[in-house]
Amino acid sequence: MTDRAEAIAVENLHKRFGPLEVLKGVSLTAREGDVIAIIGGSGSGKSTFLRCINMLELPSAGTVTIHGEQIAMKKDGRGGLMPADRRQVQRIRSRLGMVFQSFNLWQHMTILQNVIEAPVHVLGVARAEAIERAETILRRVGLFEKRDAYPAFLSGGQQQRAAIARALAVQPHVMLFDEPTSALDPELVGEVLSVIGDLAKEKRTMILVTHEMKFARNVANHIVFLANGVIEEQGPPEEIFGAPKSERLKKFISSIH
Amino acid sequence: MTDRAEAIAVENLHKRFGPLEVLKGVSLTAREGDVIAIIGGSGSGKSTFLRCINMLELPSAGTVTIHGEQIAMKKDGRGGLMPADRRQVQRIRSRLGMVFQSFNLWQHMTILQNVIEAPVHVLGVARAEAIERAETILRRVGLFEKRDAYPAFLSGGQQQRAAIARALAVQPHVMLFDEPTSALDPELVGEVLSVIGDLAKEKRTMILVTHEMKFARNVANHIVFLANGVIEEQGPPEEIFGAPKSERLKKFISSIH
Amino acid sequence: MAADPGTLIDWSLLALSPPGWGGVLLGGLLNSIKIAVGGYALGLALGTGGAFGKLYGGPVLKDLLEVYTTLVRAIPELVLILLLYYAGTDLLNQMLAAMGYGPVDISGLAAGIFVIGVVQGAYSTEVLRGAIKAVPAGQIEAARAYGMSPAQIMRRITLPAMLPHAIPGLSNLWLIATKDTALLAVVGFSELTLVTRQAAGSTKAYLLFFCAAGALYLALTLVSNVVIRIIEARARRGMAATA
Amino acid sequence: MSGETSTIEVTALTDLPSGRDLLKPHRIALIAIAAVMVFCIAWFMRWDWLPEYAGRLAQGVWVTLLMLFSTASLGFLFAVPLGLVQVTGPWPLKMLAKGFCTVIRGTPLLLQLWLLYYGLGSLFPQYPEIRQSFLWPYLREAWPYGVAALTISFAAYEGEVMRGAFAGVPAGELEAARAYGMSRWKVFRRIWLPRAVHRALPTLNGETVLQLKSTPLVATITVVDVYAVISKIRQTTYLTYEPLLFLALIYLCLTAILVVAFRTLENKIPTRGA
Amino acid sequence: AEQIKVGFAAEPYPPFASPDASGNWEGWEVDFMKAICAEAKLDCVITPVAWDGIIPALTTNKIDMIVGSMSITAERLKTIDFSDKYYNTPTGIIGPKGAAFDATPESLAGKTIGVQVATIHQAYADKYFGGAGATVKEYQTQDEANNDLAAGRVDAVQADAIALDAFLQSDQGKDCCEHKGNVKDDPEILGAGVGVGLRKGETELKDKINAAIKAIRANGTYDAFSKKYFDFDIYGG
Ligand SMILES: Nc1ncnc2c1ncn2[C@@H]1O[C@H](COP(=O)(O)OP(=O)(O)OP(=O)(O)O)[C@@H](O)[C@H]1O
Ligand SMILES: Nc1ncnc2c1ncn2[C@@H]1O[C@H](COP(=O)(O)OP(=O)(O)OP(=O)(O)O)[C@@H](O)[C@H]1O
Ligand SMILES: [Mg+2]
Ligand SMILES: [Mg+2]
Repeated sequence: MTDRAEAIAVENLHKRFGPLEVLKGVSLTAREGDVIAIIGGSGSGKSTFLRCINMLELPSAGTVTIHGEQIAMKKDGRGGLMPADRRQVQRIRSRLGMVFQSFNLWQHMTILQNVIEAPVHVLGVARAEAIERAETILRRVGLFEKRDAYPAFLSGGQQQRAAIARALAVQPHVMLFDEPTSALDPELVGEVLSVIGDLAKEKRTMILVTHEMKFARNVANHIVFLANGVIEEQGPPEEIFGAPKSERLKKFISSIH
Repeated sequence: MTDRAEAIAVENLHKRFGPLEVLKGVSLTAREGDVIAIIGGSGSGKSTFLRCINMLELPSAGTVTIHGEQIAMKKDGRGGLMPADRRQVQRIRSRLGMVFQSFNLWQHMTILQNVIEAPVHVLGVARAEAIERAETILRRVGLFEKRDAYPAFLSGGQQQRAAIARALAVQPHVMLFDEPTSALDPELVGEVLSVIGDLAKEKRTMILVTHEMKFARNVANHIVFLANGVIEEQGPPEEIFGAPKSERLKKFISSIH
Repeated sequence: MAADPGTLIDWSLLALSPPGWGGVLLGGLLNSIKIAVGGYALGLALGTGGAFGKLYGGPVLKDLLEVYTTLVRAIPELVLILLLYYAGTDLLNQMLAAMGYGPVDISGLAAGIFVIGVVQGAYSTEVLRGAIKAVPAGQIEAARAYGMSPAQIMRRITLPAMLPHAIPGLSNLWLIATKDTALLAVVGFSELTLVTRQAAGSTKAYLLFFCAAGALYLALTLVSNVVIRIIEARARRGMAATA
Repeated sequence: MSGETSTIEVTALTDLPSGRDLLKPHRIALIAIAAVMVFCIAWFMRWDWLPEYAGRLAQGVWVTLLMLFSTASLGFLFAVPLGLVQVTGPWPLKMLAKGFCTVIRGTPLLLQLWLLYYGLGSLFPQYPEIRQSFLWPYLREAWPYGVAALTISFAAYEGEVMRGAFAGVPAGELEAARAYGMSRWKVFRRIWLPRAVHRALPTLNGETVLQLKSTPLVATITVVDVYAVISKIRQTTYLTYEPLLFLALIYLCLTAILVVAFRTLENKIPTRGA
Repeated sequence: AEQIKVGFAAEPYPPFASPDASGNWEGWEVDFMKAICAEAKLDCVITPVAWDGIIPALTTNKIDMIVGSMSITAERLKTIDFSDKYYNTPTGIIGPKGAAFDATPESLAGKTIGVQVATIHQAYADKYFGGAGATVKEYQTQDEANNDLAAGRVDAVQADAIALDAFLQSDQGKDCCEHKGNVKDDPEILGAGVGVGLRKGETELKDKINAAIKAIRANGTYDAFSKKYFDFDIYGG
């Protein structure tokens, strides 16, 4: 397994909000094709960890390396870190496909415009080509008919699928999902999960924060259990769900079912 | 059972909205102390029936008699009926305590003001006496502490209990409840149901539309199943829930559980 | 007695060519529109800057803008117009003189646009600031997550996304701008209200001319309303029915 | 209607900048600069006329306030039926009210003022009946025209607000009132009206500030309010800036007082979710 | 030549200056201005300014001179400068036909007198009539004061006798009002005739204009255009 290239390597990541230390040294490596599910209680720092990977949240300490390129950081004078080179961050971000819990589709653009926005205006892909690629992707997530609709007129599940299409359109090295189904009605969850499941089958590198344990178990090849800002336990799904070692994880798993 | 006085008698009530005939001849008698639960699918006309009783909706045909006094109706010239004497309707309404699904408390008045409003300004009770009575009632529904709060600052369950207090304050002949718990979070439903349950124990005449079958079964002495604008089946709860006769009712009951 | 009642409905006074005053009124209307358009545009420019300054500027800039918007919104337009009309152009010339330029000739039109623009600027600052704040933070965060630069985010996301929120406020400001031009009458600028007053004074047909001017203003408002509705419908395309 | 109200809230000054954290370092510097400017203004400009006119200025402020409060309360009285009729009235009345609001809101107040005073006012004396009536001593004066114009204007703007407020009272609350046997009039008096006023209160604040800012227009028809007093000072002293600056200060204070007064009033009635 | 902006009060003030229906200004003072500008070879443009702000407009460079029937008074000389006088007129009082009063403070006590704001008449009325129990009502334009007299909203109007005459000859004035007499002179307030208002320190322009006034007086231009409007000598003594 270790012969695949490293897609993301996070080393000893710390993050504090004022007096509150949310992440207390988290390290994680995702190789190409890995599907990593991050689980943990509410407030355990899952979202924060994910957001630190693409610098939406600036880590207090630690390094993030994407596809071998480490994000250069410098001291910001107030005891934290900030990117040394904003351009680098923008470039790296442009190849990380982030899917938010609340979709965050741009409301003033149609679905198609949403999907081609980053390729055309950030990556500089030609418009015609971007549209062609976008249509392929939209067909895949079953939204081809809706390509000219505005987000406000779609159901939650459709919006989230559009958000996934938007992320796919930048041909991301890694896709990051932050609880992509928790803003959805139970009936709509299924359609989104099946799209993500398909992506997993293609061996796309993905890191997902999720509360859907059954889904995590089926789809991920590696589960990370965050608790109190550290990785309490990690391993293949069978071990984590089948034979949890730590007390915390045991309790967490029993509380879920 | 038939020796008790008639509180409400509805005869052959019809109601149409334009081309849609919602009630197709419904007759129902409630004697003093009766607790009648009306059940039925969505759109079957339950709310419409309840609203026709106090003329919030004007019936297209049929009569309504409250405590022996029949509401005089006349033709309105467009094929419907209208009250012959607006005063009579106002007088009769003033002794029917209606509790709405969405509470409909008056937002610009405190809870106490809400409760004394109708006694003082409609029934002409002296203010001091009304306040005294209101406080007794508020104590009963457990809202005495909140009497000077404005509705917007109460939880849904508290608001609905305040609405019940408001209805009780007019010393109603009959209390009408239209799905009094369906706008509430599951946790709040209990407190409202227990207040209604207490009222039922006192043998207060009540007609309630509800979706809470278990509650209807425990509290009502008579269940009416409305379907397609007619009473498909009625009887004591044991019969209705234990041995439903009509296919519709059977299906309805099985779909509920 | 005094005035001949016939003059009250002497429509020939409104004829477009002299001795009718219609042409003068239309000229005044044109001047009013020019000032309203100019002042509104200037106000929008000031407002855009002001809104971004208030949201993202440094503490000093924020405070100065707060002072600006508070003062302008607390002092009657009439007083502001007098102050700005005299002081604004005077200051400009003194500044130019201090920098070694000769005084510039500030036309009444330019002064009027300047005055209305400064007043409108304060209002648009508030309208635009509110609109920008109404753009969900997630939308901007998503843009950052896809690697857009701050300038790109502003151009591609923030500005177009705030438009539907800003349009009701901005359209009201436009209507206010058209009516505020009337206040320039008190400094003697030949806009619609002043020429109306002159025409009325010269002919003594006060009612006729004031009503005619009222009709012109009203027509301007109604036409604006139609245009606004069209623009609004376009800008709200992406928004669900209620928002 | 939501656009309507929100604009008033956004454009009118209904809230003063908070004084919290007043003493951040940069603020101290700014305050110092402001103090120096005030000092320069006080020292280098001419203020010797102030004592001489103090009495008349006070009188003028009084007239301004009188104008404001009389027209705002009168206007509000008209605004209620204007708003109500637009929500429930029979269509001729509805159209009439709507037309009235559109016309008044679509034309400048200055023009309306002049139309009333110079236009209508110069017609009256042509009718001996009016000239001989008991009203004539009032019709000769300027202030009734000012009051009328400002009242009409306030009624039109506030009428629009009341329309929204009436329409916004949840139907269920009115239905509940009917369900308890209230007559139509009682429903209106006890529930609909107070509830609508309650809803309109925050907007009323903005409208009143706007109304204060409209009052100086009456000076153009010879009413001697504070603006007129300052104009007179400008003309007798030939000072360009000082009287205007002082006038701005006066209005600034009046607005601040108004805003604070409304804030305290509003805080008395809880408005959450209303 | 350099452009000179000549400030006119933006209001009808017949027979001196009033805008006509095509937006042009006409009247005695317009002719006068054209004559001196031609004489002094100045490129003059008429710039209408609100009367009550005409002096600030001059001092803040919005206009370069005032031709507005502005009397030369000591008070104004504190702020601006004047050319030599170019006409002079007594100050008159008019009132409704048949009303029994004349131009003395005693007979005007208790009456309302309309004057134009920021004029010598306002100052005079304040001092002599206001002090003696009359109410002085200030109008932004003379025209409005006259109109209110016709409308019965003031009892009397004080202004330049010539301007008042023009009003009395108009349709409106003919029916309603009559001359009640001229007020007692007070040169301190009423000044020494009407001059062209100029910014202080602009002596070059002032000299040019004074020379021009002299010249048109001497060569008959002044009398020529004056005859169109008046059948007496408006220059006065
Ligand atoms: N911007 C912030 N400022 C201060 N505290 C924050 C901020 N963002 C997150 N936190 C705190 O950090 C902790 C971890 O938050 P985070 O959102 O990462 O949790 P999570 O594991 O994603 O929880 P959930 O499952 O509820 O989404 C929480 O206590 C939260 O309150
Ligand atoms: N004012 C109205 N105008 C037209 N149709 C109406 C009106 N009120 C109710 N209806 C229709 O009458 C039918 C019965 O409505 P009603 O509200 O009585 O049903 P219900 O049994 O209370 O249903 P639910 O359980 O959903 O509350 C529905 O089809 C509804 O659409
Ligand atoms: Mg989270
Ligand atoms: Mg119902």
